Amino acid sequence: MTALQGCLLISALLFAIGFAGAVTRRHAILVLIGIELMLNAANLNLIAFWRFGPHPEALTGFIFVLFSMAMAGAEAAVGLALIIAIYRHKKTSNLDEVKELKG
Amino acid sequence: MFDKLDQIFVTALHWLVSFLPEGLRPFVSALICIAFVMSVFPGVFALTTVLERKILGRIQNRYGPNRVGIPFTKIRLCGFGQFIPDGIKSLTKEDIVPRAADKVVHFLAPVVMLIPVLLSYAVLPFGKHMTITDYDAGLLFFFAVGGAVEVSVFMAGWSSRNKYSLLGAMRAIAQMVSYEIPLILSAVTVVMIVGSLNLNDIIAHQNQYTYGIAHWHVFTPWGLVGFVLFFIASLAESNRTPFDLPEAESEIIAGYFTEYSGFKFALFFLGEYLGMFAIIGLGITLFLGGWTSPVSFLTWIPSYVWFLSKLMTIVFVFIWIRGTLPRLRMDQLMNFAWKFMLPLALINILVAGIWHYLGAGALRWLVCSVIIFGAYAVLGRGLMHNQKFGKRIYRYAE
Amino acid sequence: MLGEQIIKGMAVTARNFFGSYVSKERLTTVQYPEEHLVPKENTRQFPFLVYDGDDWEKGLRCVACQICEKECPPKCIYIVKSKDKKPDYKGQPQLYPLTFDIDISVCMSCQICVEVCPFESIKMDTKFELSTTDRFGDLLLTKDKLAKSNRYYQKLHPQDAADSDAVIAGEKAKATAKVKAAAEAKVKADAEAKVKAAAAAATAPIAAPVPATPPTAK
Amino acid sequence: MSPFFIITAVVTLLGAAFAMSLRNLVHCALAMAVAFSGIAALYLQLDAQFVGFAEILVYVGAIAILIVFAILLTRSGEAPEKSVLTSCWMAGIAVSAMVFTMLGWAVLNSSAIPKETPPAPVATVKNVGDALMTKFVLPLEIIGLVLTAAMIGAVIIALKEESKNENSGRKP
Repeated sequence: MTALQGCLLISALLFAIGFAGAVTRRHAILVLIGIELMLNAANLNLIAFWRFGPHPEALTGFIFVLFSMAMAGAEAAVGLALIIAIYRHKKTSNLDEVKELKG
Repeated sequence: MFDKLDQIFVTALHWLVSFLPEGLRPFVSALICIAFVMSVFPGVFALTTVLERKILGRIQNRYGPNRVGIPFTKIRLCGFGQFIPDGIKSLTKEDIVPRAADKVVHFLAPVVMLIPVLLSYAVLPFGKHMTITDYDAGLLFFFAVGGAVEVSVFMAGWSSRNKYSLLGAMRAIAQMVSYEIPLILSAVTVVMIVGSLNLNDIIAHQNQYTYGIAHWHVFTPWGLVGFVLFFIASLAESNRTPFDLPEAESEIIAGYFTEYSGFKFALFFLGEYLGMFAIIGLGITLFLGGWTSPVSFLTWIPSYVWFLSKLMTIVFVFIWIRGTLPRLRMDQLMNFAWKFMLPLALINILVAGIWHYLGAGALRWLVCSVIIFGAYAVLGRGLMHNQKFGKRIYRYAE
Repeated sequence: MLGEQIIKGMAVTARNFFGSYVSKERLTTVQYPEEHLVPKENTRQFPFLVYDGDDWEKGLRCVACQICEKECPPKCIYIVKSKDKKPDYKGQPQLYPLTFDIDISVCMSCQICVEVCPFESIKMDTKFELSTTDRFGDLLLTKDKLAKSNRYYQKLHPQDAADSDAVIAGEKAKATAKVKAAAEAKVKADAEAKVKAAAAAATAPIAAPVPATPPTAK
Repeated sequence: MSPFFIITAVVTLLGAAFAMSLRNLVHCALAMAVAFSGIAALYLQLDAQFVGFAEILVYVGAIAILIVFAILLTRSGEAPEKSVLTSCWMAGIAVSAMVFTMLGWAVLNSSAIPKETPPAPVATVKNVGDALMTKFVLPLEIIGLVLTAAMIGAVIIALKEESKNENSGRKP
């Protein structure tokens, strides 16, 4: 197994853990944490491909990860604002209870 | 001769390491560097606690601690042995953990506090060739590990299950997050001018002399403003008066470490002071020329002496401010960060750009000073006008 | 201008800081165990017993009248009267205290004992460093520890000591005058009695006894 | 694959697993911070210093704190009595296990993966800055715009509704 394969396996496991959490947990914030973990797994993939890929001097994967982090920040801010708004409205952050569209 | 004195620690390290086999050398030299940081800065911390109490005493027209000297002798050393009984006391005290506390998190919080603080010393240049790790992105590393302190503050506040702890932690985090922005933005000006995130490059840029005076960044308009902003923000980052709301004794006992005693409290205390030294060291590196001397004829003084003396001077100013200013209110704190420091830091970045592109000459001095002074006056007037910050009017007392 | 007042405040504290090294006014703390403040004339801490002369047992002014014991609000004085009288007993009920204890852990330094003492014998001391390691023994001051000479008192509170000396001298003078007067009166009365007796013996041997008051009862 | 790399990877994965399985939400958030620190350490070992430091700055310094604040604001710091899992958690775990097996199979059997390890590339801050300011300047601007929009949006969403919510939002 090469180093790249190891990195990819780790990131795949991380993705699976994040996915499992996001799908199985009830709490909205935990779903958000799961999504962040999945994003990070993808970032780890990008960095691994940049490191072991053929053209590291182009810095494509590297810069992509930076942008993805900025997006993750924006996503977390908006997602948590949504969760807080829902909590204020419905007094719950349990996703099973927030399945109706009407308020 | 003076060069040898200047490099004495570096040569000693190389000499020590040279006895070892090739493979062990980096590891052992890292260990020695860690031991150096772990022994020097806690020592400075111990002295600072006494110095702080003495200076505060003098400011309040009284002696500070002046009794304890060398134990079991009559030598008093002006009270500079005070930290020994203090240390013994806090280390032998009973370690109390509240019954409702989250034991694991409560235990981990002081450790998590100390680790990033100690890590941040890794990139600070204490002297010529005396940087532990010469990272390419040293400044970013410093700010990154500094951000991790907030997690430990939250852990301490939340795990104690005490409303004062939680309030203190929330205040501390809100304050740290707010003041991190002017802190980083004021450091960005230096990065713009120097063109590097490496702290040694930043010092090398300041280590030149014209007419015998060093090119410290603080001697330029943008550098002066940047330094003042950095200074204020670092006061807030290290929870010092007048920004010590997170541990305002009169309101919330001791803030996030209310429920800590004994060794863990000592760790928090140590972490707080070490964080203060680290951030002051960064400020020195960015604006006050690091280990360089201000005038060219004093360059023979060893570089680490310059670093330590600058550090202690700024620590003195910190204590002086603590003895002078009262604590701010939470809204004043936030107003000051977002309505005064953030705009001024942004304008300062603009000014640094103008400074860079106008080239050498009297014109850039004039233009930059005018812009900065105008911005300061306008923003300051805005704050004063708001009556949030201005003179308080007493309705009944007068 | 923003920050102006901060600079002013910093200047004030800086003045205090550096001034404390040069000016005594800016550093008023007295380093207590080594230095002491000169006590004020009116300092009063705990009571003591005054004696005249050199021998404290003989010269003790206290006559064990127990007024102070009765008046003491926290009841910290304990007196046992003697059965016999003072050697220089001059007619009044002049006993002396067999035991005179003051528990200074109870005493509240109210000075009432001093106010009520008619014999100028209990006064207030200025000593205050009375802490000991023995909680019961050393805080209960017995007669020998309480007795201080009049000279000590004169040094302690010159004005008050002079006043009380004057009172005692006045009383003494009065007493001697009284004794003298009594003696004279006695002499006179004796003479008169003699004369009368002689006269009575001569003139009226059946006369009733003269209701002359005895001179001492005056 | 150095032993350091494996240790960091194990710590990261354990942190992630705890972040997804603990009952107390604050513990989950702290475990998540551990996982992010581990990922930053992985980046450092993959010679991406800048990204590693940025990871700590963004994830541990900002997002973890943000999540913790959200947990406290929604009062979900205490462990709930009811089940923490959704009704169809078995299916979720099965799907994620399938995803992992498929990805793992693909990774191990792919022919596109280069066999030899190239020398460590240089990604100095100067290079990164040059790349950001020349080749990737448009994405950078767009990211700035997106971040501003996200910030404004988050503020507006989380803002208290002034009059409409006055009666319904507050419980007597």
